[in-house]
Amino acid sequence: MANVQLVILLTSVALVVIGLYSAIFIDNIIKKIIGISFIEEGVNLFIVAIGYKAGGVVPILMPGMDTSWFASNAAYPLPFGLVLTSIVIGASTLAVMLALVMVLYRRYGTLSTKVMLADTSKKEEYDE
Amino acid sequence: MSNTTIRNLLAGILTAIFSATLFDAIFHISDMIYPGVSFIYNTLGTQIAPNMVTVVIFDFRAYDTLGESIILLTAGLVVLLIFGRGLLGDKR
Amino acid sequence: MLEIILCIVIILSAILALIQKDLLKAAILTGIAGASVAVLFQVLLAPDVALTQAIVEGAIIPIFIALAVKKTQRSDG
Amino acid sequence: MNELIPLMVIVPLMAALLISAFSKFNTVTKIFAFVVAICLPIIPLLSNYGLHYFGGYEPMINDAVKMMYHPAITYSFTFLQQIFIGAVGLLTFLVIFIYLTKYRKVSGPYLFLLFLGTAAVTAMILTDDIFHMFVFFEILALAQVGIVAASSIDYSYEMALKYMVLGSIGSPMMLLGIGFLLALTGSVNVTDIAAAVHNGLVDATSPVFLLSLALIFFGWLYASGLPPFHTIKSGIYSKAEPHGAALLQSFTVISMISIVLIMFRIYASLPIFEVLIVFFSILAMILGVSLALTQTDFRRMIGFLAVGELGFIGLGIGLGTNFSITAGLFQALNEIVITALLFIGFGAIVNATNEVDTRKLGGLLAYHPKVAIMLLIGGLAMAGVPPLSGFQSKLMLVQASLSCGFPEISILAIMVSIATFVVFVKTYYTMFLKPKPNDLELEGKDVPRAMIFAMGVLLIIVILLGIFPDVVTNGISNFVGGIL
Repeated sequence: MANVQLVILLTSVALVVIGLYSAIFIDNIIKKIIGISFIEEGVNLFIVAIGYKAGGVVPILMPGMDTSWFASNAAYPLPFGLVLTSIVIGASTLAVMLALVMVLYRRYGTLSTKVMLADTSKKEEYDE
Repeated sequence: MSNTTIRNLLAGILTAIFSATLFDAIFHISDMIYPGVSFIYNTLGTQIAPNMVTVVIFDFRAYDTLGESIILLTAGLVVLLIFGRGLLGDKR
Repeated sequence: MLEIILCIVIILSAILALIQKDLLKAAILTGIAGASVAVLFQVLLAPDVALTQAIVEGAIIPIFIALAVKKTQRSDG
Repeated sequence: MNELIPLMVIVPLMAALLISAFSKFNTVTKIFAFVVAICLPIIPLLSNYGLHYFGGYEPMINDAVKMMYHPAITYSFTFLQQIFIGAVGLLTFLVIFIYLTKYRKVSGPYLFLLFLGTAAVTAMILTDDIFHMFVFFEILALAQVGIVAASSIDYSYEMALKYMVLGSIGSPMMLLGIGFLLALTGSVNVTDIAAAVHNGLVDATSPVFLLSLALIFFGWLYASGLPPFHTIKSGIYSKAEPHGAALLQSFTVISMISIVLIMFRIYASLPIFEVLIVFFSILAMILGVSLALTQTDFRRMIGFLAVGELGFIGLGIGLGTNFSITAGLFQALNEIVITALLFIGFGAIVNATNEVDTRKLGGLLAYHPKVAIMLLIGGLAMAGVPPLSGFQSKLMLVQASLSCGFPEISILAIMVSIATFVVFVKTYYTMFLKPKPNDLELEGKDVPRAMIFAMGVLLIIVILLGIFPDVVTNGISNFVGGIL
């Protein structure tokens, strides 16, 4: 049986790398944003995997559980709490980016980053 | 054109080095994890509420949760702003 | 065994989403990856986080992306 | 009155929420925003120094390893926090005053974003908790994007999207670094992490610890706009309204020093940390000044000069002695004030002429003498001419680098100062002294009084800090002695 935590940590880093690759090299802006969402997902998965405890229990005190047994066997709750916050942060930034893309599409009629986000100083000279 | 090719190549090499480092670090980290303050939460939190995660996000770190809700609100407002509501004053 | 299958599903759907020509399909694949990550959170003993993740990354973000795709253009990779 | 510490964040936050909810009532909103803005610099002056534990959870001893742990978020308020929060509060007041007098009808969301940015940087510099800092860092990023997008200047949306995409790569990287630190030490409190590192609980030479440094450092580079992010940072300054840009650069400076102080407390034992900071700072100084030389848009020029000045701050912190860090932090304070002065002054010119290209301007001295003189003093202060405040901090930096045994760095710093002076004087000459081009209409256009007032206030601070630097440096030096 493979080490669950190690497998999941590797998956999370793979997600980060895939997302980073797409955010740097793919030209289509919506795919860039999808890649960014993968980076965020990977980081969240990484932090949750830190909180995992092999052979542990969910950090919820069920009726009838002994508190000292619970304290030494439950998974670590701090990373879980942090991730709950960071999921919402990721979704919010994503929504703002998509809104900007929708408005800019009306102006340029394309999703290509090279056209949409070209160096603005060059663009101004071109307009003149 | 060659300028962008060089830049892409450089970015590719940097990304490759970075991912290799990241994977290398992961192999080390799985036996270096230290519970630290989380263990205290599991000890203390049982006196407050049965679910430790809610104890963390609504008691010990409630201020983060306030920040989270502010972010949600800000994102909503900024999206409305981008679609043209409340742009700066007289210019429109 | 479940977690290994899920990991493979996540990575495959992430890669497929990025090489897809149809952006709507890419959005759906993003949702699949997000939902699988939610199941992984359940495996990692974090049911609260799994619930949030399933709603946010599994449903809301794909809907946002699909909305953006509908307002812009569907094809082009 | 230690209870006032959380109020420094809560007051602007609540003001932001109330204003956005009741922005229909124009006059009430204006009065309310003005009153809250006046309170912002006053609260830190009234508050006592000390620590604030949220939820009343005092630090406790862990029996297993006999070490202190902070279970809840902690705010620490010392002289350093007081002076920076006071400075950004004063600047927010001036900016909101300019904004309220400039437009007859106020925009609720824009005021919301201005207050929110202030609240976010205040929380960032107060907090002793690295994840809490990350949350407010994200709020700050969104607020900056909103301020840029609201300005309705050409290409502001493109710049906002660019900034957002880079930010969404930079800030998850920082979160990943925080995750590594959390895995190694089991805590997100900076004091706990630093104690764990110094007590040998964490192997400081392990690659994981180094990687966490690299990731947080990357996030810091993005937050402070050092290379490779210098073009985007100066870009967002030029795409915001001038008074907004004055506030945005203060946000940048404060997020920069709050992150770098946290990094310093955790990683100071690693020699590579200081080398990295000094390297990127020198790069920022050289790139900032040389790119500023080629600009024709004067807002962009000031943006690049501001990036170059950030390099001086990083240099002071990277050298790592008590004197040099004091110099760097003093330079940060000066930069907030001086760059705000320059942005507001050049904003007044934009207001009066509707033109941002230096080649199409000229002969403004006869039409706007007050603005011209104040801008000249501000530019001289930025370049480091005695007896203004920029001179004092740059002198301290040069002395610090000499006493650390790096005469090359001090020579470089002097050369960059001279180059800053040249760039500024060149732009100033073409805008104010050169004969007026024929097609430039200047008659009957006036500079708003609020802008003159704001520049006057900032100018007084510049001159006072230049004559009496000890008022600030002694307190900062005490603070630095505490973290070394």
